[in-house]
Amino acid sequence: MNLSDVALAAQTAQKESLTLAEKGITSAKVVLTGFVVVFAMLILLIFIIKIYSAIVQKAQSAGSNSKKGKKNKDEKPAEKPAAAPAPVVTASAATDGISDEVVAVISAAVATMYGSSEKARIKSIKKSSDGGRSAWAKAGVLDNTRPF
Amino acid sequence: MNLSDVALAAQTAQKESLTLAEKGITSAKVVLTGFVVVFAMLILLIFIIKIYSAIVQKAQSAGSNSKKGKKNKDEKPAEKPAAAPAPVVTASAATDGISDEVVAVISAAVATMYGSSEKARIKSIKKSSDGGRSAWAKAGVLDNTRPF
Amino acid sequence: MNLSDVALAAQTAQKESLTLAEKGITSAKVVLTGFVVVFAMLILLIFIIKIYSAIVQKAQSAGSNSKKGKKNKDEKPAEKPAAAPAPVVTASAATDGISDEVVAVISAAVATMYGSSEKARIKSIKKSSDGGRSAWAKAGVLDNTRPF
Amino acid sequence: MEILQGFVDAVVGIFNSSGLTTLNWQNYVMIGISIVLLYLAIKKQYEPLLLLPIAFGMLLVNLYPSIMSAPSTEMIPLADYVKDHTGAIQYPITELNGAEYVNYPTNGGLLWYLYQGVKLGIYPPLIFLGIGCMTDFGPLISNPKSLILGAAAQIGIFLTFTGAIFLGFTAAEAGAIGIIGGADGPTAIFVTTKLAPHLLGSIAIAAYSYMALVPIIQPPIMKFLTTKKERSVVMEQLRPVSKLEKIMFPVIVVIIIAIFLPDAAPLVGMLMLGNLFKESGVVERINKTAQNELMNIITIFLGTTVGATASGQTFLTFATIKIIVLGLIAFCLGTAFGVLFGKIMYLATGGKVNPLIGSAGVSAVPMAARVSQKVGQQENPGNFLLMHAMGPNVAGVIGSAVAAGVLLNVVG
Amino acid sequence: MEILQGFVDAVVGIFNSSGLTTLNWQNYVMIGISIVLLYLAIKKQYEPLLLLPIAFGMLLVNLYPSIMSAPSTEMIPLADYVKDHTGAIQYPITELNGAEYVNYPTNGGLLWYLYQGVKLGIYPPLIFLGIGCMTDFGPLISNPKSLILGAAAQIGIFLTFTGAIFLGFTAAEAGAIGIIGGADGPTAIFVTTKLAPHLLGSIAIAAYSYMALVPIIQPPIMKFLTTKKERSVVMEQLRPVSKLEKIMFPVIVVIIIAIFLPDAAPLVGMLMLGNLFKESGVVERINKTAQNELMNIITIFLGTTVGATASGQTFLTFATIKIIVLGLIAFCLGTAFGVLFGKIMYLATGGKVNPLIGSAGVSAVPMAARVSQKVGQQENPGNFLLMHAMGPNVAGVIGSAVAAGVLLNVVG
Amino acid sequence: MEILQGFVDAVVGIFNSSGLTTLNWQNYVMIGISIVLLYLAIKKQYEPLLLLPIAFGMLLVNLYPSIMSAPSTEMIPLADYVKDHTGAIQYPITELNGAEYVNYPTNGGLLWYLYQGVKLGIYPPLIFLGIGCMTDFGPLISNPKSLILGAAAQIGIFLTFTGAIFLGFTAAEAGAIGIIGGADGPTAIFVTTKLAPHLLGSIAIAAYSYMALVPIIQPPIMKFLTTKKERSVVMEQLRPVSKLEKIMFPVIVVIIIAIFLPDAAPLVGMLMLGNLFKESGVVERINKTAQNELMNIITIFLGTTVGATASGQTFLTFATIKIIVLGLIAFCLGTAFGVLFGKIMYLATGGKVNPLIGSAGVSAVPMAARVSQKVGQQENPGNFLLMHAMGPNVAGVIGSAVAAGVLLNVVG
Ligand code: NA
Ligand code: NA
Ligand code: NA
Repeated sequence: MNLSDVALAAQTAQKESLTLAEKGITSAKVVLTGFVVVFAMLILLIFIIKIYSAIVQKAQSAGSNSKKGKKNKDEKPAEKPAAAPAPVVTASAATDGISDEVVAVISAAVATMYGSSEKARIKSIKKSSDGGRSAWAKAGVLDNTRPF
Repeated sequence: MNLSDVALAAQTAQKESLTLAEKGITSAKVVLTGFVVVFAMLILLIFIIKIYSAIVQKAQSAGSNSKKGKKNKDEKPAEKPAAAPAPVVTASAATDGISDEVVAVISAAVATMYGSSEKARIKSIKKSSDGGRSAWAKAGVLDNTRPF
Repeated sequence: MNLSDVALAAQTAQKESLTLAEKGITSAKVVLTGFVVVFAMLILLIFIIKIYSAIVQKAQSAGSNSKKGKKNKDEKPAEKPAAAPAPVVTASAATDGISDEVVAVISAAVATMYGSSEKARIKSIKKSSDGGRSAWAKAGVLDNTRPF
Repeated sequence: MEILQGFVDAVVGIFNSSGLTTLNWQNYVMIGISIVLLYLAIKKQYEPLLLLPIAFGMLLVNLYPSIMSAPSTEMIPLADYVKDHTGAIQYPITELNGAEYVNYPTNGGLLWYLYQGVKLGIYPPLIFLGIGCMTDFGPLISNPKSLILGAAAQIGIFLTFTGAIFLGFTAAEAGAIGIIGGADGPTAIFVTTKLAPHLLGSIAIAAYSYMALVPIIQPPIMKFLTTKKERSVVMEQLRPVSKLEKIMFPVIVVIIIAIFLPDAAPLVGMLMLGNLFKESGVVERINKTAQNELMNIITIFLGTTVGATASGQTFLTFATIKIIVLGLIAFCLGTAFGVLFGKIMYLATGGKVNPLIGSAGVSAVPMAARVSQKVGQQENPGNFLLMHAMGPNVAGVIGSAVAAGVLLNVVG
Repeated sequence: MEILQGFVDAVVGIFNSSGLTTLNWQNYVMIGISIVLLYLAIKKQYEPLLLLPIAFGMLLVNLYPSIMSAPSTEMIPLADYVKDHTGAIQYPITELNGAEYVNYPTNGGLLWYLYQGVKLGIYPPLIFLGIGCMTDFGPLISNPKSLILGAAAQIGIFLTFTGAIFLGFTAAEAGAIGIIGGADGPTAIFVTTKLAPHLLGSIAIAAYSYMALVPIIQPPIMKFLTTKKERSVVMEQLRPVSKLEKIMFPVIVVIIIAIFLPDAAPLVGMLMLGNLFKESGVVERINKTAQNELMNIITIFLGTTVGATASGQTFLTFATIKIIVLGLIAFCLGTAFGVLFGKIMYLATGGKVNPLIGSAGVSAVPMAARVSQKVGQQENPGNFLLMHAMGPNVAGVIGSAVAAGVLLNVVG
Repeated sequence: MEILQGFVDAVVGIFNSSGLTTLNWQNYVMIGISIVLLYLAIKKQYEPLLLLPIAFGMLLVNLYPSIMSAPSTEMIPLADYVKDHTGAIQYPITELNGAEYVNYPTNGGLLWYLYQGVKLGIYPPLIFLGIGCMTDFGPLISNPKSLILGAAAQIGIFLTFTGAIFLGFTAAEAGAIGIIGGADGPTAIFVTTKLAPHLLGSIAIAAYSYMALVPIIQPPIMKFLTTKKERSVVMEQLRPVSKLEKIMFPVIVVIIIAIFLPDAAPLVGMLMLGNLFKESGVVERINKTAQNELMNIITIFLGTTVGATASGQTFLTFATIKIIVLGLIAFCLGTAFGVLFGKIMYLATGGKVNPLIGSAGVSAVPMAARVSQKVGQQENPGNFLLMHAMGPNVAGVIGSAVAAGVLLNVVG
């Protein structure tokens, strides 16, 4: 049975509806298949993630040991843990209790919005290391992702 | 007479154009219909707006009287008059020249725009006279143009 | 030979491929034509640019001489050299804080972007009560609505 | 020798397919007109957001008419095709009266594809979506009588219809021409694509030109029809409108208008959806996109392709001149009837309504309302009519859409 | 006299084509339902970004059904056509059984055109592109066992399939209904357009409604199935994940899933492309646009047109009620199985896993994870489960896509 | 028993339709290549904005070829259809030689729909629109002689054409291959879709790769062809260009080029429309959208779908290797002729022109200009050639478009 046939059949009076036994068999088949395949796929993913994660971690720790001090600058982006806390914000802009990141987030929107009509001078801003998205911005993103 | 016929007729030589009398009748008909229907519709809207406005206002004033002090926070957005003046901006921002926020605003945009490949600290940005694009921004634009 | 034919021919086994002589002739023809036409076009552009540039410059210098002091304001945008350095931003923005308008602009943008879910502290800016849009921002919106 | 011959042939081929041989005098005239329009858009800033793309589209189509060509399929007799080609035939073959033909396709021009959004009536409602996101109906809800002025200013549409009929246009064409008096770009384009697509270029250009000229066209009419005393009336402050009223407004209006005049539903529906985005306050993400990026993208496509309908052959006709004259008349009549009904309201309210706000009923948001403000201030510098004029102004948008619905129903 | 007759005819014509005569009771009921949904979207803020456009689309299509009409071509007998028209015939002519017919085209309605992106399966993957740009798979990479919970929560999909079969739905319909339990809007819409497009309105509305109700539906089930001790488990902090692991994740996942379940490739492919935009950090320009403007534009079109599939006649059927009940069951079963497998992991790990994070496996990102956090904190205010629940939460998105692939393959 | 049989059948069905049985070795090789390209895009940052989507599109199409499948209609004999289906027939029926067939439609793949913008020539001009908004032609207007260098660098295109012809490509294919030397992505794609669509994947990938490698490819050629003295030339400062000249430039250029070479009109027209948006200064709204959101959306669609044309069977051919070699030759020749004509200008001006700016004539804006700057500074650290090189650089964009017009006319 294929896609359009079903749609067709569904939209018209269903002359030949399934017997109770057929219903049972179809259902059991789909439940069983769904259960097995979904679990099989996701368990396969578990193993693959574990394997490649282990390889990456080993490679990176080996790399960072052997090259420490040499390629520090190069390695930094790859090593920096994404889930780590981000306490780095320098104090320059932070005297008033809002971190640079928060400031930047808010203001980014503004500037994006108002573009070059703005006349203010920018004194200093630093990009955060993990893709520029602070914890605060993450929360906002989550809020936006929600409805989809 | 319906849409496409007219278009068709219009685009070809109009063999049978209207007599003067027909023109007058058609015109009078359309003017009369248009006048009556447009006014009827908009006057209908007037009445409906008046009625629902009255109901809303009565409901809200009743609501705010009975619940005053209780649900104040809830009701506020609904009661707040839209046409009220907005004289509020406090002076705090004005003490330190340009607030960090403003600074951040602009630079955030820049960061948004030019992504993580950018490492420079922005010390000061000035609006250039030619279309609002500074030399610095131009460089950024060039970066973005590159891959196309 | 035209577009689709070629595509067609290309995608199928090319039964009748060109002889070496034909290849040479075709190539030479295309190289010669390409060379001549591309140079002809771009040299034509050189002359045209030179001519209109000269006219514009003469007209503008004549204009600015004859009208100097009169229509200064009008002429400025046209005369201002694009490549000139742009040292102009007055210090006013830095000394008197930020005008109310700038403040309003920024906050409007923030509100537009982050809506009411926003919890960040904005020190110097208060949300106007009617949907976050200040009088100044409204004027901007109107300006934008105008042409439609 | 053969090489040189090939070179000469190639250059001759380039020359023969160049505009120097394929363009006609109308195209060159249109190129001149488009440059004038570019000048007006850039130097005079007449509605540049629309006029600049329109003028450039006009320029492009007259330099290179194929940029608006529809995709086509040529029926080449099979024998001819096989003779000229090697390899398998990749196109469908049709048998017609015993002979076989290869269906040989050609792509359309760039602007033809982008134009489909105009032709199928998609772009104007989407622009209305963005406008809805930016429109504050507060002044109208606060003073619903403004709707009378928004209706009055549409009378010009129907009277101009009469004029167009007598100048020899068909009923459908006359309807499209009349709608210029609605002073509303997307409505004019929407109606014209349905009633008289062949006039789209002329009507769109007339509509946007007169909208740009509102500050020049309206004041003399307003002053001629009103007394100094009327123009000096200071109106009472509008009552504040609650958020709930503003949220209910788009829902109620779309229900009423879509039920009574279904032909206006796409325009009014999108306008009110946008307004609900704005007033609900719960969908800021899409509200912002609808009024900015989406509207800007559509504006670029709509402007450029509407301009590209004005190729020399279709634009340089006596009909265009008639349309330009009729459009001006429609505009003036709309203004005049707005002011006259303002006078009636002035009398009916015992002098509480300043008749100058009537002219804002033509729409042309927000320019017409500004003109009311400005003319009012010339009499009394302390008089602020702007917010009072915004009521008729946005009412005029609704009024034009209603008038469009009537025309589509009656002459469509 | 003739004028008056014409006027009366015109008004009668307007009346006859108005909704007053063309709409039926189902349309009016649907208008009421759409207003209720608007109320829920605006006042209660139930998924307003989708529910508001959906409700408005529903309103529009029931006020003016033609807004969703497909373009059509009428075959008018040539003689009839010529009788009514002057001028040359501009449309193709078809010969059929000896008689000639003019192929007379009519444009489709506005929302029909915008709906093609839903019908052809274009919008849902593009929304997944934007979601991918906003999703952090870090918690999942850090704790890949979360995938078991993301799989467990899909069991509800297949059990609901059984229920739907026994309630008389066809296998394909049952598949589309079951996917509501996936708690994933774009996946539900993608699957439904392929398996049972006639149920799209009901299924989409059920899916988004239950996603909005996650904070109400899930907690009782979670509490019923867990002990106080289980709910109090404090989990170990997640290990940090390197940037390289995050970059490799989307590439590896898309390869595995697209090879094994090609039907899921458009959804998973776009999700992972978006995620690669985000994690690579080298394409900020398009990353930003994909998750903002592009997604917002698609959201407007998708929401409005999905709502517009719910015309009275198709929506007000007994099937819709069954779908709503089955959807709720699917949701509850998904939650329950997620929690139960959480309990299994609790036992298997000797009490290191808090079973509350299992309910987040249904997806409904990030609301379901927040519910886990909140219910956990009710037992132990110092317990922060949010990041731990994000693992199963994003795993649920992948799980739903896999389940979709299975259904499309088995019953499609 | 029957259940188990059904389960086994279903799993076998999933396996049989999985990539494990449907993909061939070419697909797996391409998956590997796409991962290498992803690595180059992300780690080496070679044109990531284009290369990342291209590589991902290549990955997707080789994992799941149907993602690029065209919609199709199957002709099923009526009797067969009726046998397998219940209910009324919803599809058109065709009579063919006395037998009746049901026209049974299947949707196309996601990327096939998005690819239409490439195939129909819509995306490249729209990207040029955005580029026009970001391009400053000031340095070119200031020093129009730069156009000679912009012309010289196109010689590589035509010489490579010769090479391609002798390697056995058809004239049209050779034209598309040559255009790689134009170092201009949208132009290469635009020309290739018209002349040799089957080579699109190889040509696009070659073009973007070499553009990314400009800083590596050009310097040795530049140094080989110039003396130390020539490289040390310090050029005079450019004269300032007035706003009016900048506004007139796009209008004049589009008129000249569209008239003489209509085939280049879509590209040049959109480039100049964008530039007029920028220079006019009166349409900031649409200027900003054209160069940001619109261009980003198109970039995503164009990149992904161009990559998706590189399925294993079409890409892994000897032709691809030839294209890659020829593309490199085209690039090198372009650079060399630019520098050589720079030397001619050096001589003609008595040493006022630094020949290093000639290499910037290939386009690859602005990377090629930066390379000129960098190589110049190696001789004389105080020498700033950047703005001088921007003239030939933007001239190269115009030059490539002109060359494209010539090729489309002569071999198209
Ligand atoms: Na109006
Ligand atoms: Na799920
Ligand atoms: Na070039």
